[in-house]
Amino acid sequence: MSALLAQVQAPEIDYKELSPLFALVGGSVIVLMVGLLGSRFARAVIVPVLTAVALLTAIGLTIWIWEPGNRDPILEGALGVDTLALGISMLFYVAGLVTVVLSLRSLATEQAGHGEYHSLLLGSIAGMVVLAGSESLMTLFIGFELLSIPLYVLCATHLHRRTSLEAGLKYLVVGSVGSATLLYGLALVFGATGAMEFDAISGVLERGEVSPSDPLLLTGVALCATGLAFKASVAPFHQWTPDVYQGAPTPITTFMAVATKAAAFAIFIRLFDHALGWAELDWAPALAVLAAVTIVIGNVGAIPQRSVKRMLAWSSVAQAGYLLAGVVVHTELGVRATAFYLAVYLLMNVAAFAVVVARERVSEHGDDLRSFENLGTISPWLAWPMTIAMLSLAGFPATGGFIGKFYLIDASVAGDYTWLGIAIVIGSVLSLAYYLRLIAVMWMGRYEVELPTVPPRRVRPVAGWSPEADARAQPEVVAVAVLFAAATIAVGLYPDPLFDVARDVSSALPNLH
Amino acid sequence: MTIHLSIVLFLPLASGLVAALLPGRLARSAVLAGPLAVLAYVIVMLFDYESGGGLQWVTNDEWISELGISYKLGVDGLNLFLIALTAIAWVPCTLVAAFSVVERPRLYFFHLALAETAVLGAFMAQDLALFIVFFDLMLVPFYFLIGGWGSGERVRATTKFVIYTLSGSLLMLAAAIALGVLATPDGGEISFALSDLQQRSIAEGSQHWIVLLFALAFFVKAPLFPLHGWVPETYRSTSIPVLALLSGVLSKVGVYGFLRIVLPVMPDGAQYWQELFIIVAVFSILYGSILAFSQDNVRLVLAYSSIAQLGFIVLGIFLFEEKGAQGALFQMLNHGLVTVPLFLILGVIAIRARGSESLSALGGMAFRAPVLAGLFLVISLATLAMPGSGNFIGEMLILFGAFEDNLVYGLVASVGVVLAAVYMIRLYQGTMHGRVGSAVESIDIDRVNLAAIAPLVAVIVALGVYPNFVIDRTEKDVAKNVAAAKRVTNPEVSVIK
Amino acid sequence: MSATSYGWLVLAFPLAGMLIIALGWRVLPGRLPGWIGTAAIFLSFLASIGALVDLQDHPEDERQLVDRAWTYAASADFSADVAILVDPLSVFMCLVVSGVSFLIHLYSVAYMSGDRGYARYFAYLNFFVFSMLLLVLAANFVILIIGWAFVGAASYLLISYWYRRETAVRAGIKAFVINVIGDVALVVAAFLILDKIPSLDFLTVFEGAGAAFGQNDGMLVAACVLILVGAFAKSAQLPLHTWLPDAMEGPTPVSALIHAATMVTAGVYLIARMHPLFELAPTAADVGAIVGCATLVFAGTVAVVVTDLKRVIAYSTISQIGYMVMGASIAAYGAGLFHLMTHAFFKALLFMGAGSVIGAMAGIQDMDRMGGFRRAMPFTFVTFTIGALALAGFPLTAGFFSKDEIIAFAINRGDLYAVLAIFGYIGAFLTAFYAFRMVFRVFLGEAVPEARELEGGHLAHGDPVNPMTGEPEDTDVGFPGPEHHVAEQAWPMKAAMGPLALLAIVGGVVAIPGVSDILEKFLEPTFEDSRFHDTAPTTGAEVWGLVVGGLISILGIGLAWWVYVRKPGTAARARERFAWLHRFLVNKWYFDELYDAMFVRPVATIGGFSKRVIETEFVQGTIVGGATGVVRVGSTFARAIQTGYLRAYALLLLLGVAALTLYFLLNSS
Amino acid sequence: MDITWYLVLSAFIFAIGAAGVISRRNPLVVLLCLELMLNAGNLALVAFSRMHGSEAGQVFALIVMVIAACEVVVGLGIIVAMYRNRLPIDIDEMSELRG
Repeated sequence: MSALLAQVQAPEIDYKELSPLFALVGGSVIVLMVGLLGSRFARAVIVPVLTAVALLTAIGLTIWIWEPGNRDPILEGALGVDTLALGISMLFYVAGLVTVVLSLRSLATEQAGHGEYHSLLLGSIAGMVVLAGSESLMTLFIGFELLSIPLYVLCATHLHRRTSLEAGLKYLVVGSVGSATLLYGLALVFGATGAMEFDAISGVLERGEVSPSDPLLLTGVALCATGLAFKASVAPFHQWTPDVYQGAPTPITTFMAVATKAAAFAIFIRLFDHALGWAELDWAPALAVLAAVTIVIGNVGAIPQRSVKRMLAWSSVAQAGYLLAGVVVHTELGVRATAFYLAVYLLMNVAAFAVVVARERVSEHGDDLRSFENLGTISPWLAWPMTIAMLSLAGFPATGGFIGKFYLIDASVAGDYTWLGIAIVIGSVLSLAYYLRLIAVMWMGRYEVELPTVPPRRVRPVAGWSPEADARAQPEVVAVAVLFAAATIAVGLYPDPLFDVARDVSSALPNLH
Repeated sequence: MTIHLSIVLFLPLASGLVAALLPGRLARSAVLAGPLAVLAYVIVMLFDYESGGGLQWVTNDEWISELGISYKLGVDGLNLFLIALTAIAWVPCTLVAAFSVVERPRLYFFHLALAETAVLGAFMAQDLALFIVFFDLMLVPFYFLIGGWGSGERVRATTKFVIYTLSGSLLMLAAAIALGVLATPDGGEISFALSDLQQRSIAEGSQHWIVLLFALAFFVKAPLFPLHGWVPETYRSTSIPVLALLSGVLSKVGVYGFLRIVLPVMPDGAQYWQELFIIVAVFSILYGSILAFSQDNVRLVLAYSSIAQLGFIVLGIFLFEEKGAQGALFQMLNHGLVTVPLFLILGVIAIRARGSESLSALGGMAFRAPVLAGLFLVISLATLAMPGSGNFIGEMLILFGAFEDNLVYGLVASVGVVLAAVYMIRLYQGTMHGRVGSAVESIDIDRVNLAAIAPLVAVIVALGVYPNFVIDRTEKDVAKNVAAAKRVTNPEVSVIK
Repeated sequence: MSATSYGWLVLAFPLAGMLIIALGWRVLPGRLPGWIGTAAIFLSFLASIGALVDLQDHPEDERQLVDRAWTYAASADFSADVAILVDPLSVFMCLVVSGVSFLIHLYSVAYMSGDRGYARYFAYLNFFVFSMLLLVLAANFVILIIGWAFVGAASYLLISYWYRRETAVRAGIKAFVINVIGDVALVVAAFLILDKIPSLDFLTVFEGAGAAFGQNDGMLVAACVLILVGAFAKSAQLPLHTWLPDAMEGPTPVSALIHAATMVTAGVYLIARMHPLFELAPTAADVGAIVGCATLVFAGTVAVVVTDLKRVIAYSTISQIGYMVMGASIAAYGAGLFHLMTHAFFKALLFMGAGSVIGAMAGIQDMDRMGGFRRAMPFTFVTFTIGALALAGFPLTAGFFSKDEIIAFAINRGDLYAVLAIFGYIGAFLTAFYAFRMVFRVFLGEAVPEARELEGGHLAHGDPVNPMTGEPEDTDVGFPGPEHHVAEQAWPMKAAMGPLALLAIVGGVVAIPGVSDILEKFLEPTFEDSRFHDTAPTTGAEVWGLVVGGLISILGIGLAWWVYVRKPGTAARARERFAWLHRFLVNKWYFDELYDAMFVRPVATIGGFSKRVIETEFVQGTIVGGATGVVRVGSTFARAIQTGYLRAYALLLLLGVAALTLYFLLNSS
Repeated sequence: MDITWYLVLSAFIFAIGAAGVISRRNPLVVLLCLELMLNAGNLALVAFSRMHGSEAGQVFALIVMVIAACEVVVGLGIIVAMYRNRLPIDIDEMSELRG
């Protein structure tokens, strides 16, 4: 019936709700145009400024349309513009802004062309917004691809560096396999339920028209889970993460690390906690196991790393495990915890990556541990943010990371997944091994810290020493680092505002217990 | 509802921040100002304190309502003297540090001050989550202090120390959250305030593993056998003032947790493990003592001796009986009071022995250093619980409690007392008496260290003369906190009550 | 002023003396510390007399006065005050202790004057006296134990007073540890009593004992035996005697004061103080009696062969205390304490004499190298001989009355105790023999070079060496000073030895059977509740006992004369003849070796084992190493699958898909 | 005609594509195989939409085609860049990042 109506009348479009999206897309187009201008000034200055403006506009609009509570999706139920979508997309915008700032002196922008670079960035963000808001299988896939394809390109924007290209190609191929799997999964879900909209799917399940244990549905769910797990770099679909993070230009790595993960978990929450909520008993245990595996793999993988980017990549795998716990429990508390942790995760990772950006431009060791030796004495303004980020990632008190982990464990225990809470704790213990090592390298001198032995045939650290960017003066990078480190502490001491946001976000979802 | 405790709590941190910003010379005085002010404040509290008056100077504010964590501080008999110990111990250690640290002094002072705030917080906290926050926060400054200003394999040592301790306390975190969640009645707001947790009860089954995880954390911190793997390296490579605090004060936080949290909140769980923990404690007493006198390095002698001492304390606590617990609490104070000066003196000795810290190379130090020898003598005698010292009363109470519980434990523990005499006298003679060691240059104690150590010795003597000053102020609250566990262990008492 | 306030004064003076000397050591010039110390003790002696006088004013049944200063520690049923008990017994002890101490301080002022640690010496000595008085005045177990441990510490400090001497240091730790064992035993005993009678105050306990414990109640016997252990440790009775001979490493006045006259007799005081308990637990009392008896014989046999002058006296001390312990244990309290007092006199005297002889020998203590000091040091000769006579129990000397009163009492109680009495006489014979063995070998016979030099009027000078090991020393702090002024020259030493000699002769007058029973009467209030008044021997029996004892001592002295003066060389021949016996005795019955094998070595071995094996293998290896090992394996694996080959990643991804799908399907259906 | 056969076929195609991605070393061929996998998805979608009698699936399929095209383009772009940098056109050679 609805299909019949669709033929006769076009879906009415709610411009207000879509305004942030318009801002992004429009911005992306304009930036691309400006990028074509001849003057260096236009390219190197106006383009980033415009990008920032677009993002800030998006932020403004998002705040304008902010409205907690469970709201009907727009566009014939294709796109949800609720606080879950809006709240998470805030993270994308912030991540985008950070990326713009970190890219100011980056080689990538030079080689790929400012316009293209930034327009792709905005496009990817737009994709994330769609993904985070998607209320139907179709929008889900569109968003998914819209976010991925620009990233494939962005990873490869160090056009003259082999590893960058390698990263791009690996991400593209493995990513496409992932999305193909996802697509197939979506197809099966559609086939099983005969519905595209999440509301409809959950309705079908609720009314029991399709039993949750219908093999077609389950296979579909499994494939979807794989696809999303891939994007969130959940083990055993994590393998692209270290390579791509290490190979990609560091600003892009930052963006991927924080934004992509946020998007992936947003859709994780939507699909599983909303659409498939009634099939919880089928998927929750499996995801719980995945979470535990991810926590362990991610942490043990990070321990022997010397490249800090790579180490952070592995750690981000581990963090994915923690976050997944919040999804698994399928409770409002869980959703809140996940959202909260995503925000904290952004703060601390941005601080860390910013320092990496600053260092790898200066030191001939690139992002190798050795280029952080005695940072505490060389430049405390970089050492402190890094230290705080590491402590927060390790979950020391008075940092956001502590509260975040506390929240997640709280959620897991309350959701009868106490063992998952213990797993998170054990993960954090393992993670000390590498977080503390980095701190030690920075503060306790080079000769006493035991660095992991470099394995044979290991490539020299990537992206060291880029004379094009006048490396030594990069106030904006330091500023980012300090700002976000400070924010990490602030959240650790006074998390209430963030909690309110998290509460709004969780309020968007119905039928959570 | 007062702000006093918050002031005491954050004074050191404030002074540390100030010190970190001031130029070197001023930094010294600034960093001393904090601990001194705290000490003054605490002394006033000691006499202002109304014994048996329950929690006093309570501060209770919402902190993270979402998680049920409140910023609740309070002082009662249980933590009054541990706070005092912290305040007392930090002054001499800061003093000595202020005059000995040359490399990046301001950073050092900052961490030292932060550490004091964290420890004070852990002792003052009346909210489980808050306690854990401070409990873990302590590790940060100590991580830097050990790794940044230690000696030898310091990074390895500090990493091991932190990982060891944190693996314990993170498990405790999980357990604590579980406790909070399970204790929350349906529809009730989650809360970690100890007062609430005491009213709410949780199923005995889950108490078992929760208590176990708590105990793991506390035993690692204490440390007790066999969780003392971090001890030797850490003790070897930590700088003296920090080590004094680590061994004298930090080790008490964990065992304090037993009295403050485990016994009152989870009596059944505690009772379930009582036998095992007592055995662990007693074994630690013997093991620590025996190893203490097979060590050649003076630091390690004290390291293992403190394992034995903490064994006594845990023994006292897990008797679930007033005398034992009272003795344990008193012993926490005493052990802290003797350990700090002991380490400071070892520092003095090492300087005079060209850094050598092995008994075989030391000896005859008393030759030209009578004052040093005198101070060391008093402290050593107190450490081996010489009757007439506070330590003796502490151990006597613990022993009496142990005898009542089970004569065997008591007798084994008494063997520990004898062994203590052996290794402490061995330590004293090995450094002070005998032929003057080859590398030893006997010079009497310098002014700074004298100013740091002499007052502590005075306090030790004072406690020996009038121990009841402490017991009188702590007795009622100790009784209150062991009451629940006691009732669980021997129900007929509860029938009477 | 009341008796109790005198009691506090008794404690206050030595304490003050100690503090003044200890804190003012830098500013006090020359011998001043010595005089301050001596004065303090003298005042304390006067205070004791004050207490005595005041006590006599009270009626018989009100002569047990307790005074509380402040609550020391009170938790649950455990409660102890800082309180003193002033009764005839404690006053008696105060008089003996402070009196003898005063004389020995006086002696030390001169004897130690050459020493570089002068002030420290007197600080320690005053501290000792304070502790000893605290011990005897204590009104409850806690204070008693404190005093008990303090005297132990003081003795430790004074034994290793010359702390750069390895031998002295080793002797010190030995004494200290054995004393701590005693302390712990007392603590346990205190608990066993507190467990039944909810109090630690002596008087309350004594009153409640009868109600709380039945005759020979197991717990009480255990408690009393533990009390005995404490007493044995302090009074160097079997099997805890080994520290005392080594304690002779300390300066001679210290040996005189602590290791002869006062501290070592604390055990006797303790038993006397605890007599109400012991009378309820006769078994324990018998243990005490038997051990005391065994000790007195054992020590006597060793004293006969040892050649180190001070160690001979040390063993004789052990043996004499054996008499006292036996006496106190068989309820001959008066006699035991009587012997304690007389022994304090003559034994202190003997040590002082020995001190001046050793001084004359420039530190040498071996009797084999002495001889003929008769003419060189007439004063010492006379006083020393008097001491020896008293020790040997020569008729009409102090020792004669006290020792034989104990034995007479034993005989009178019959059966088992009669047997003990016989051993007592054997011991007496040995005593007489070795006492004069000393006199004859040191003062009679061929004059050694040192003696002749002294007759020439000046002192023998040897290079400072350790008399035990012979290793060279200097005369700075931590070693003996350049020269210890010997008797004939320093008046304070004579002033100290004179009165003691007098007392050693006439000290007996306080209790002569049939003539005077001052002591008995005086101590009456403390022991009135004793159930053994009737068993006290009649005057007649006592007289008989005295006669026998007198004869035996004369026999012993005679034998010594025959062996060492009449037919010199007999001793050597005997040694040839009974070589095995001699070796056994000279090695002190191999007690040290035994303990070394039984305790010291095993503990050391365990320590080494746990250090090498448990620490490294288990704590580090298994726990730490195990955990890190697992992690390391894990990370190696994680790296291994991270091959870098795109196709491998795709493969793993698809495998993951397959696995996940499979899981879902299996779970559902 | 029963839906099953469509599914079987699509699954078959998906498998072929996957096998290709795993086995082939030439990036171009790999891209082709990716196309196969996506189109397997499309086939399933179309089949299902027929089954349920709604066009949604078909619309989806159309969109997917577009997206697939984009992916290929990006892929080709990267390959060209590799070629420009004189890198061997062989994915097994692109294994510098590892461990």
